[in-house]
Amino acid sequence: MDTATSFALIAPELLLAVSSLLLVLAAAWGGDKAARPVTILAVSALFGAGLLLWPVLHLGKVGPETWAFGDLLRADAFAGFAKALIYLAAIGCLVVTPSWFDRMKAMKPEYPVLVLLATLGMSLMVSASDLLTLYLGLELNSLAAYVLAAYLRNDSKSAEAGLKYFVLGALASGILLYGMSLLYGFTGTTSFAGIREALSGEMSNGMLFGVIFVLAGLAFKIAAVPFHMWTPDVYEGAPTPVTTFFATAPKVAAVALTARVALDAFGGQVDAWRQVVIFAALASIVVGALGAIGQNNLKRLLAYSSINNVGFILIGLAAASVAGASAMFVYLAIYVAMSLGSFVALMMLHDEDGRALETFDDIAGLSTKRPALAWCLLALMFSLAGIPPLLGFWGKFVVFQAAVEANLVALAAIGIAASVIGAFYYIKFIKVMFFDAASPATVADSTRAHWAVLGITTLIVSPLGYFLTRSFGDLGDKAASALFLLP
Amino acid sequence: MIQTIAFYLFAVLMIASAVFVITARNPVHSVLWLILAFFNAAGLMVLVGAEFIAMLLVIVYVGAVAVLFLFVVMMLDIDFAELRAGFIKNFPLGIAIAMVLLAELVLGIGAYQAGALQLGTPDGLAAPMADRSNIESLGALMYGRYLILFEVAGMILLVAMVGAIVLTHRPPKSARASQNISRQVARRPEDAVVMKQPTVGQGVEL
Amino acid sequence: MGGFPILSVMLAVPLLAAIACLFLSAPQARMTALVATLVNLALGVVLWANYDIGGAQWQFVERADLFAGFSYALGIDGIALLLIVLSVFLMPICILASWEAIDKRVGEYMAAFLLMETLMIGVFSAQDLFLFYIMFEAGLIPMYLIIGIWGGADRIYASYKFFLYTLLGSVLMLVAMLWMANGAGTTDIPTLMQYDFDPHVQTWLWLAFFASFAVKMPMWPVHTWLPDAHVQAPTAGSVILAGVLLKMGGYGFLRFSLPMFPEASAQFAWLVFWLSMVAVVVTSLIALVQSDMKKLIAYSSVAHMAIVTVGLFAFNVQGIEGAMMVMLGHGLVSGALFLCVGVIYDRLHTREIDRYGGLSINMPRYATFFLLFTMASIGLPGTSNFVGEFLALAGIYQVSTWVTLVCTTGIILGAGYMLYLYWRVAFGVQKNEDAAAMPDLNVREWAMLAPIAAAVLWMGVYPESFLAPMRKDVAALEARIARAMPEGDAKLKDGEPKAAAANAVAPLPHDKGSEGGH
Amino acid sequence: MIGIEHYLVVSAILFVLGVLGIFLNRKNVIIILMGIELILLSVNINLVAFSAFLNDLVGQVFAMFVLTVAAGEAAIGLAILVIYFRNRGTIAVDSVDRLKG
Amino acid sequence: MSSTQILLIVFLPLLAAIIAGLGNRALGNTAAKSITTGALFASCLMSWPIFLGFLNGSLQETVVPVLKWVESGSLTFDWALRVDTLTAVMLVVITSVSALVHLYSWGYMDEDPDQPRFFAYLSLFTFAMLMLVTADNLVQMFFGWEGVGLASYLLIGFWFRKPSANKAAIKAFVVNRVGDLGFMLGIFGTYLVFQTTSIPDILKMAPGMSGSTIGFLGYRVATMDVLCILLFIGAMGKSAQLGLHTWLPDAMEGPTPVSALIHAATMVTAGVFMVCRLSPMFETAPVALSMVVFVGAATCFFAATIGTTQWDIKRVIAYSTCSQLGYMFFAAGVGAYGAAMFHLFTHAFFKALLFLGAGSVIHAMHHEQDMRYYGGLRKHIPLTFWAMLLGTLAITGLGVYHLKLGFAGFWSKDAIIEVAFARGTDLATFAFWMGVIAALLTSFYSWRLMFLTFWGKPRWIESEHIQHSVHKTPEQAGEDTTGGYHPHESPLPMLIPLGVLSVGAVLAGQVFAPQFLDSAAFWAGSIFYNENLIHRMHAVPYLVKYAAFIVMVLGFLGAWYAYIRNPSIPAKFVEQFRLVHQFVYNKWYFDELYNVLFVKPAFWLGRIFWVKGDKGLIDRFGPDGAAALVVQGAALAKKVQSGYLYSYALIMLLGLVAAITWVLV
Repeated sequence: MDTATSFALIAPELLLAVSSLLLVLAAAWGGDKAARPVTILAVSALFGAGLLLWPVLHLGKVGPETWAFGDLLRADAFAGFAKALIYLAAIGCLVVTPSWFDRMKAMKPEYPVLVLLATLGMSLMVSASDLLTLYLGLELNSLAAYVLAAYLRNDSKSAEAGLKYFVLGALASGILLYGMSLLYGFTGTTSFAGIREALSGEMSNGMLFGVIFVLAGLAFKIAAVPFHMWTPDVYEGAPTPVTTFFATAPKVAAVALTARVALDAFGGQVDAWRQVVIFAALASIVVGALGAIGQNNLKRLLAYSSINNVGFILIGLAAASVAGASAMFVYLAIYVAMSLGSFVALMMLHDEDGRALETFDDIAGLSTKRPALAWCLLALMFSLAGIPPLLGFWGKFVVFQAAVEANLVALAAIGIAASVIGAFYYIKFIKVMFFDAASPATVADSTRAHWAVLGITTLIVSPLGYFLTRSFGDLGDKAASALFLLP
Repeated sequence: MIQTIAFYLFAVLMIASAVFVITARNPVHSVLWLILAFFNAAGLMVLVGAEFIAMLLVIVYVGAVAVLFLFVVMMLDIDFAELRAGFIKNFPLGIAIAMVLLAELVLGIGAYQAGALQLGTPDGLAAPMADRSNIESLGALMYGRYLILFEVAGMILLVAMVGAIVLTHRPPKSARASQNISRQVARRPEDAVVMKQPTVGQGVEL
Repeated sequence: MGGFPILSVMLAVPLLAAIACLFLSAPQARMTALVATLVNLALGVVLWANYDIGGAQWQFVERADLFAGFSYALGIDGIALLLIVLSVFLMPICILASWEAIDKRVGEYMAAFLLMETLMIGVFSAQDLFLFYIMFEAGLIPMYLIIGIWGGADRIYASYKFFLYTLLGSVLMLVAMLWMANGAGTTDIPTLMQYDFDPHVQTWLWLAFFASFAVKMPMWPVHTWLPDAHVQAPTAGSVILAGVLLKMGGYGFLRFSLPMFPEASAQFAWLVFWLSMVAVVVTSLIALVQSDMKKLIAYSSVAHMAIVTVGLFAFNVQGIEGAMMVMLGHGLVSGALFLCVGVIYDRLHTREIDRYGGLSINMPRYATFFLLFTMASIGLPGTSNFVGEFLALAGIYQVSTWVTLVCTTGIILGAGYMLYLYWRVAFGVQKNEDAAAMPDLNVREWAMLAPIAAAVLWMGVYPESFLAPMRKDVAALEARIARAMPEGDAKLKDGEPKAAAANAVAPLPHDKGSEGGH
Repeated sequence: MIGIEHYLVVSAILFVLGVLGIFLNRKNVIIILMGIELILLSVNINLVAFSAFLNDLVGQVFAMFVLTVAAGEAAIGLAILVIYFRNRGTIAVDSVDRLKG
Repeated sequence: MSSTQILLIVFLPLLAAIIAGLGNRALGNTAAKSITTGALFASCLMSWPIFLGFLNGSLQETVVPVLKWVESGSLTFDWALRVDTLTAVMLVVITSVSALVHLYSWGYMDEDPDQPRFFAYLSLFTFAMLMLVTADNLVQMFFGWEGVGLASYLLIGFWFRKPSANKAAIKAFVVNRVGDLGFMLGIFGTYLVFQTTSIPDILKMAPGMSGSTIGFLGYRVATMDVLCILLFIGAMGKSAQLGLHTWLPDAMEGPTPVSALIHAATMVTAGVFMVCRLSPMFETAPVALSMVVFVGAATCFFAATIGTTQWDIKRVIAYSTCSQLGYMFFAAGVGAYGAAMFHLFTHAFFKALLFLGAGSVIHAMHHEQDMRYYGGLRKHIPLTFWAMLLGTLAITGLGVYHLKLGFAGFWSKDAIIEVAFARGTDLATFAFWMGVIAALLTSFYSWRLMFLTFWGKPRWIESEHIQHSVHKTPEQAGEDTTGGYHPHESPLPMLIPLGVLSVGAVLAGQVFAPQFLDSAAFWAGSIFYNENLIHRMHAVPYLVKYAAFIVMVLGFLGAWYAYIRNPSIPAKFVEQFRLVHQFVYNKWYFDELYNVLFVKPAFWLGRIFWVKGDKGLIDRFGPDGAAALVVQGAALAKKVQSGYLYSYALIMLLGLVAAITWVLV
């Protein structure tokens, strides 16, 4: 495989890298005034990168023809689908950002650049087929994320969020690295294919430790219990656009990466990690739901909700089958829409002075003040709760279907029963907005960008979204089949 | 024999300094212990023949990172007396877990299993070239097979740079430039003071 | 029907009207809702008229594969037909009942109701396992809103309880459905109804379905959401809840539990019997001591639904047809009773029984309707409920005399609490001036109650109209489950007939004929 | 030559010490950052040792990348620490508790 | 007898009821009354030819199908009207009494504001009763059964402002439902055994089943016994037999015409009718028949004892009814269904007469019903007096065997007593003695009623009702115990029925005895006719034939002595036998017993189940408990999320160590 082909394969990443470099210059040159143009350019870059994904998505490419730079990166259907989601999520997050930061005069051109760089990192993560690539992609994303979390540097909550994220994230990557080092030592290779081959025989304890450590490190990234502790604090403390970003794109990247590592690199030893994943899944569902119930702060609540949702995604992982992986993807896609929508709705909730309304008390009786917003949130919440006919149900459906097909009926039953606990707080949202008397807080008008994103996401989660399920399913199947293609 | 002695020397010293790093009351001392730990680690690496990494460790860590730490410690102007290292209340639990982890790592990885460890078998593509030095072999690998990752590492450093700047860089503020005398003059007590009439029991949270 | 997709149209009409209602002013929304529901009623009548009794088992079939796994498969048999007709019949009445009672957020209210109608029809006409589930589950949303937004003082608790209780029940069903789809390789309900699952597996599947349907029915002891939901819901909400939503549970047993898991059904019949027996006695006694009208009727619903469950698990034609008739009759009668409560609630804004009394004096027409529905609820022959209760109990008698005895006590207790209620509301002296000043029924209320009254009597006097469409389906069902039929305890053993009558006496030795006269 | 086990044990001890540095300390965030450095160091020892014993240079390349990232991480960590300090006026670990629940 | 005729007989009352009921005030009193009364008279006029036709043997049984009702598997039953001898007897009884009561009500209810409703109810009742007696299958019979129950409920509670009326109405309905439970189970069982509910089919097949056994409540019992006992329980409820009788006296809360029609002449005899209708079936069930005999005999005695102590004129007659129904049952039980039906027939005339007479008295006495406030009414309301006198003579059974002359009661009651003796079993002998004693008591309380009401001095100033009307207290009234109140004779519409019924009370026995008692041809197989038993009945010793007459005279003399000759006797008797009197006066404490056994516990249990069960147990540990658990879990989750970095790190480590431990172990 010559270098030119390799570069062609990573064209989206190249586009992102080049444009981020250029935009860094632009940012340095233009100062704060350049914020908006830089954002627009960043969105265009993401869009362009997305367009470059078309061939791989369309053709559902898998196998050695997608390997770039030896076997460091794979631009296969799996990566393509994940990247598409990531880029879309990033675009959504960027579109709604400027007007939010403008309210506190904190919009700077570095923000979109950092998002671009983080996205680049995520791109590498999902394409990674080597521990080195994985690590570097992950860190590229993480470092940008730490900065983004602390982005409102004059806000003590933001700074605290950044600090917590950084410390725990560094610890997690330490664990991950330690696991990688063990894997390297005991398998003699860093490539996923090699690891898979080495693991396919008898597992030594060293390999086992490596597997567990790596999964633990990745669990932190996807915020699975018990590596979720950072999530509520960081989601609450970080500026809302950043939280939105965290809840969407990196989640996709981390889940896709985990799927690739678990199913590809560790695919030969499913039984070694399945129990752990099952535990993490159930624990995430329960802890996420329980944590959310006690919350008054909506951002924090949604953070717990994301933990809860990760649990469901992990059920798909536990199935360790093509259907399971495909289900994870479908779930992810829907989850991104729901998450993006709910956070954008949250961003739209601020009073005339720009003060964010982010507690239940603030949104009491919202349905009488801002019916459209309230109805959108209603759809999003019921969707998150997985009530049909909203699209969130489809996500849960495919995941549990996969679990049942993999003979994990008990897991499915417990998981789905636990989802009822989750419904408890989602319907509290509805209750507060629709049943309670209106709070005195006035809700200021929202910008068109917010409306657009909210509208699109609501349409996606609405029953109309079922028209997407066929494409989601196709893409998910293609992506999943890439994982189960032995090298 | 000398190798063995050197190994134990470096290992013991490194671990001892690591212990001091996390127990020292003064962060400056911690940084200094950290530097010592790095030096010893570099020594260990030299022992296995990884000279380049050992040097790199010294350069990067001691030369850059540790200094950065020192710089920040100094810059933050912290009252160290206040920051006496105290251990948390669930110290025993923490220690216990750490010990369990250690025991599992040591025993579990099989360091003391009968016989030697069964390491993996590399594909041989990245074996050190017989007639080249460690640094040459590394260089070939780095700028050949791992070129793209090398570039990515560059991006990471870029992020670190941009991030650090975004976070800490403050536009120079001149007190004079921002002074608006007419506003100061126009300021009236009624604009600045608000009479609140707190009722009994409100306003104070005990 | 010449390929006219009538079921789809029936689904679409209320759905489109619901969307329209969201954007209309209050009077427009009311009128839209009424027109839409009337159109659907008309379509329902057309559906009934065109249903070929004794024809194909599944009629008006529509099928389109949608997305992975799901298919849009509609079709009805006689059982579904009747429940659909019940739904479309009650809907315009619900709209009328809300005409004046609902004055805030009318558009949203009507939208919720119309959506409800779509989902109800969807539940009864779905032929795809998951389509059924979606429709079944989606009903929670509008009902949650109806109770929560337009409900009474304690509506939050009630709406939560309703939502979470029923959700918990039905999610387990989803897992079972997934398993079935996986195991049988199809999601087509008619196919699954003929599919023989391994009896061991049936046990689990049955339990999962039971969790859902028992809550929906509701069966004791998972019934406690119902009184709360009923009491807090607005009148029309209660009507739909009692009239149609509860029937989804029974329909589920009929469509899934029995035909798909006959062995497990037989295995668990005793569980059902026990729960039902307890329900009949306990909830009837509880109804006796209620001071809130709606709560009383709600508890009576639980008791009536217990008759449905025993009838269903009697494993014979009478039991099943009886259960269906109870469902239909109860749908009408309890709906009508809630409407009756609503009528006076609208005037006095209280459901406390003690605040009323002597309404026969100032509201004689109202009292007449109320009496009719009370009697129907008691199961007086000639009204809808009698036929059902009689058949259901006759069916269960063939299985267990004990169960029949206990369940039949329900007719005593039922008479007790309903007449006690009627006495306190309509009879006695007028204790409260405001209650005494209430005007009698107006035209709108007449239009609500009279059709139900007519239907109740029709069903009681000539139930053949309702029995005929389902006869073939019930027979098919019975044939399907016959192999698992539990043995009855009333087994007849023939013996040598006695030669003479009990009071036979020997003729007089010296027969004097009728000599003495007297 | 010293066996690979020895290196592994040393690195394991170092790893645990680094971890201990993170959660046995409640006064000073900087110590935590140093704990992280210790963890990375232990990883590097592992990688280099493995690399040597496997006769495969990938481990060393990996170690080099880890070093690079560690530097970047330190920079960012310290930057965040600085702004945290600017906001709160302290870097005590147990003051970092505004966000909870 | 055309089918149109039968249809008209049955459905005219329904039509009238619907018109009068729905028309109500819009229609006006007179119109409503005319329509209903007219319909009833029309029905009545069409019924008599049928009866007479059966009497002379010119008619055969006919079935008129009306409408399909239910077809569920093999369980089918349709609406159909079946007329045979038995039905024909009931038809004339029902339509005649009903028509007369309608007419009577013109006068009695004249001042009531709610007359259309009343007449509608009356007609509705008649319709239901007709459906009952014309039923071709058990379910339609049940329809009529419940229909009359409904009408009874409505009519007892007609004055719905009175709490006592409401209570009585509910009691009547609910107690009847207890019987209905038996009836329903009986129908279910019958269907199970015979696979049909058609009465003729069942009766045809019944003998074949007489040796079979069936499971019931876990026991294995004789099929026909259990079926008949269940059905008989239904009859007990409707016919107010011992145990399920408590509703009947309370039912007197209803207007008096109602008491005459429903609670004397027709509805309460439905049970007897049912046993007779199913007599071939009962004849296959010896145990059930024993129960019928025992219950009938016991009721006959028990109700009579209570009748001797009551003061309320209507209650006395009500207990009398109860007692007379007992006669009918044990007659049926010993196999003399003809005698039972005959007593039913005659009883309808004289008991309706007595009730309507009592109504006339009450009407005259300004709705005072307590006999202690009557006295000397003979002169004030002579026509009523004469009617009542004839009624009393009829019920006490005045008649002389050797003259072959007697009032209606003589013919029917004496036949029952004789047949019980003739049957000869222990139980039948017991019934015979009970019958004799009851005859004594009947005579006593009937004459007691007459003497208290029509003889002696007026005592009515003590009555609050009368005081109310004359505005005087006993003190003001002075010596004249009338207080200036002058009872007035009832209007013509009330007197005509009295007259007609008087004729019936006098002649019914005399005229119809041969057919009812001795003619198997008359019954034409519509009931089980026991030829041998009838022969034995006629062959009983003369002492038995005269027993009833003797005790009747004794009863009369006793009453005369205690209430005319020496009025202080009753008080002394009460003084002497306080406990016995209290027991009897309080109706054997049945109401109290039931209150303690059923009513109170029902409410108590209901409350317990509600508060302790639903709220305290199910909700507390179910949804609320789960919610509380979840909230506690949420609190815990919040607590764990302490905000401290080191605890977060610790938990991560904990997870890591746990995972490693898990996979290692």
